[in-house]
Amino acid sequence: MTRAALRDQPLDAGAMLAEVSSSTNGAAVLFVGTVRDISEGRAVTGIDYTAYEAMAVRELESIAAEAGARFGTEDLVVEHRLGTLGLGEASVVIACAHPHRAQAFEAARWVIEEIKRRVPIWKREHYVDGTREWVDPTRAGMEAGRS
Amino acid sequence: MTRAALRDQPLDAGAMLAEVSSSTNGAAVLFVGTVRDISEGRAVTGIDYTAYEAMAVRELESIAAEAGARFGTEDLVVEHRLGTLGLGEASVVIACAHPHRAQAFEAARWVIEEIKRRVPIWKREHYVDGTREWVDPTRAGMEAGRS
Amino acid sequence: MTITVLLFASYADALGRSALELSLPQGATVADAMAGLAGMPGSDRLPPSPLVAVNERWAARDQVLRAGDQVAIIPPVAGG
Amino acid sequence: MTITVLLFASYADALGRSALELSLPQGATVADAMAGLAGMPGSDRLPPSPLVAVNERWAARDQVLRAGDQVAIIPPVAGG
Repeated sequence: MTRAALRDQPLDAGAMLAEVSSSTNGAAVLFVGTVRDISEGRAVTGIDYTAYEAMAVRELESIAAEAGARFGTEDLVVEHRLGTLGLGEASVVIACAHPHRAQAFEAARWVIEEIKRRVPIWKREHYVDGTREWVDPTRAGMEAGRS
Repeated sequence: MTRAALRDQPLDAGAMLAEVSSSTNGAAVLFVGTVRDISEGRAVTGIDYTAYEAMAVRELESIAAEAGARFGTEDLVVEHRLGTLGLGEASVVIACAHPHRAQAFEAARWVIEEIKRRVPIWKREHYVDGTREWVDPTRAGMEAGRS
Repeated sequence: MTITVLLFASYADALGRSALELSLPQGATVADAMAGLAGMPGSDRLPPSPLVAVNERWAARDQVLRAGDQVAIIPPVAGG
Repeated sequence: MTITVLLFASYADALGRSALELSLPQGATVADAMAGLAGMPGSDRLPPSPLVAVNERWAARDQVLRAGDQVAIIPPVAGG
């Protein structure tokens, strides 16, 4: 079974990797998105993540299930963090295992792209000058600076 | 600095992920290749990995350094296991972090393809019927069954 | 009929609240609900056609609403 | 001059050993070293043009050898 969750505590990438691993799979891919110290050239000190939680969970579950069907695996879990994160903390973790490596890579990649496209989660960056701003990826110039 | 190693003890994927992670990176990708219970339709119970060790280390280091230059990161480590592995054990782990996710995925994928192409490592599969056989990926029909 | 409007992130900041109720005539659509926000302070900081979800599912502007629906106005998403 | 030939995996099984020494004339190439194995028991189980490394680096068949070189005959690799 694929699985998805929102968490207000630190994500455990190792546990998620273990969760998808089994001897029927020859490959596992883990993706970890983390808070970076620079955004659009501005020094960042942290990020608040907030969500339309009920819908975000529903969308994450739907993405995980669709990825499983599309790439042929039940061994896919995704978790997204909410709350205030410091530099280097994981905001999202995707773990996917598959008998073959190509599909494991493609599934993990597809899931992160879909999350960025359609899960109602928002982030407010904290800058070193003390200001805070909601990130709008549709604004010109934003895309190049994002992970 | 990129880094590569051969190990005769279990690989520690979590430690390798931590090694490449930092707040200058927004994305980390971990690839884990594991011993699968089926190969070419035959039930497998384990695999012996052996290498031309001096050359294999040299090739792994060269692949890691080339990937770092090609995809723009110093945060890339790769380790390959040698010896006799049971089902589900990790034979290879690649950890790569990058400011941006596309390059982290592409670097990890490129490294595993290069390893399979040019590192002098061999594996002998153990089958449930007690026989053992060296795997020859150049033999027709082998590729479809590999991770 | 009465529907609930949910606001998030920058849109909640713009209108100074995260939820409000709207009275709309039977047969009103998502677009009508958006129009119902038009006079409120801060509503000029919302884009003309934001993304909308009804009852936790993405919805088009011409979707017809029913009493009790939750209409979420969704700022550009930034997860990951 | 004397060179060392290294054998691995299925090739070591084929010749029943993992290393041997060969005496070759000055100017001998990788191909000459391969020819020097031809009469040995099991050498018929090696392919006509296997991959070769000299002193831990991939080498072409026409590479000229020097005394003391390590010539590794490399079975199809299967790492990962």
